[in-house]
Amino acid sequence: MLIAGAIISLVGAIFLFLGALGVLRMPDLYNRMQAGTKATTLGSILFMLGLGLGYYNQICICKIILLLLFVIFTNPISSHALARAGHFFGIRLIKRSVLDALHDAEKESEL
Amino acid sequence: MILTIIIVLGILMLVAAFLALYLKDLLSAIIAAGAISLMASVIYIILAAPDVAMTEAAIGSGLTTIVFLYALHLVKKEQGEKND
Amino acid sequence: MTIITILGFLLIIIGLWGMLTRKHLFRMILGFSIIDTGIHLIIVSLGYIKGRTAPIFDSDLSTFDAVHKIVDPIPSALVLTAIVIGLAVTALMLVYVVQMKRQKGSLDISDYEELKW
Amino acid sequence: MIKRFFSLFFVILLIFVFMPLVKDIKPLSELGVTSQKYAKDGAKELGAANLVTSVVVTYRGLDTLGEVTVLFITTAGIGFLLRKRSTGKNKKRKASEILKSGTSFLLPLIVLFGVYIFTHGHLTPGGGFQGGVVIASAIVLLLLSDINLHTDHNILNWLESLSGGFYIILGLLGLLLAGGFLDNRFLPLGKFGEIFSAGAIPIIYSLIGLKVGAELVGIISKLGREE
Repeated sequence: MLIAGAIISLVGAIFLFLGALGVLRMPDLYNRMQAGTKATTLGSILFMLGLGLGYYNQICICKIILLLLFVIFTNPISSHALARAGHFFGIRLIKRSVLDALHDAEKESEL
Repeated sequence: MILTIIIVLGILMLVAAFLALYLKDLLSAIIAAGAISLMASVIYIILAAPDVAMTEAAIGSGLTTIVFLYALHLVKKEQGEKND
Repeated sequence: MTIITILGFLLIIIGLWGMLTRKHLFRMILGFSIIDTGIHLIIVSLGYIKGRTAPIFDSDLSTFDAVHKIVDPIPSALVLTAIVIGLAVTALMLVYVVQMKRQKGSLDISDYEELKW
Repeated sequence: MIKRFFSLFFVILLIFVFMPLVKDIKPLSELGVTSQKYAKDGAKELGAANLVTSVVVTYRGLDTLGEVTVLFITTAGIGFLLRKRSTGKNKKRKASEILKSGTSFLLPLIVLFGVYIFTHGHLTPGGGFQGGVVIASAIVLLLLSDINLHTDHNILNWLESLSGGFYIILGLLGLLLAGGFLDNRFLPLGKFGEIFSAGAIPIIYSLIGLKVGAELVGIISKLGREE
């Protein structure tokens, strides 16, 4: 049990590291935010699951499930709000990107 | 091991303090000042004071940053479009 | 732990240096909040005893041998209230800055020369 | 330039003043006399598992009373400085649908978590101050999601004054029925480690939590509402 938990937490830690690397390496705000949200959400979910499996008892599992629910709900909402604020603040996409759905929707509603 | 963590956190805190005083962009400076409190709360956990760690994490890095940002917003609104 | 005490003193000195040399009013308040963090670190580190646990009794920590097992609870209690007061005082200073900006239209401390000598 | 040398001189002077203090600090090896008494008798006398809570609420209760007073005065000062100015309403962007529905799901959970923190202050880490801050952060989420919301300041004022008044009344009850001001032993101590134990400590800490939460919400909503 302990070894399975350790392996799962290791995979989670790798995802967290990739998220940090993505924040450093990606070209513009939205790409960075995507790397910083998706990878860290999966990474922290896996990390906490591994922790719960490693030290298995019932109270611990219940607390970890609550924590997971909270992370799953808050992380996307906060990054959504940040990205939207950045868009309305006027931060441009990088030149190579092909789709800006929010911009298109705004134009449609204006017409 | 714990000593290494403390030294790394301490160096990061000192760097963040200098950044908070000398960064050109005021928004980044405020975020750096919030990061100091966040690292201080980790140190409080190491010092076996969980109550203080909770308070510092919630107030120092949460509410203080929000109050600073609201004040910055008010000041910028006075200033109009001119930037600083 | 002595290293944390030294860290707290360094933070106080950096914050004081910032308060004395920076001209922007917001930077001075940021320096004040750095000083605040440094003071809290020093007070908590004075109560730490190596190898002991937090002062909360549960199944692992009985009341009989608590004297030899817990860290000092008084500095934690003092810092707990000091942090909340720090937030309130910071907010009050920021509101003063907003009012000063409204009165005079400047955020630079050298433009306020009524009390200059 | 002269001024900068002056500040440098001042900072170096401060370093020289504090250097012997830092050098002479030795790490503690034993608790002090007061702390030893608290550690030996605190749990038996007051029945609270968290020793920091019993120091904050009962042993040094007057400190906390003064702290709450300072908080009240700063809130009043902020309210005085940010009096309502009659300016035109400017247009604000509406919050997005995801943020609104997410807030309506998360807000009760965050408030519940805050209430849990300050009712369990005598058993686990946490207490009135932390719970009040968590509730205030929930209100920040509300302010961010529904921008046209007006926090009702009458309710906030009533909540704050009532909790402050009951705090004093509980302290006076301790003076009348038990050992001294803010003594918690006028209610039965109960079984050690359960939620209804430790006399009046949970009630007092809940009142402190409500008061701190109301004051912080007042500060933030005044700053955020200002146009």
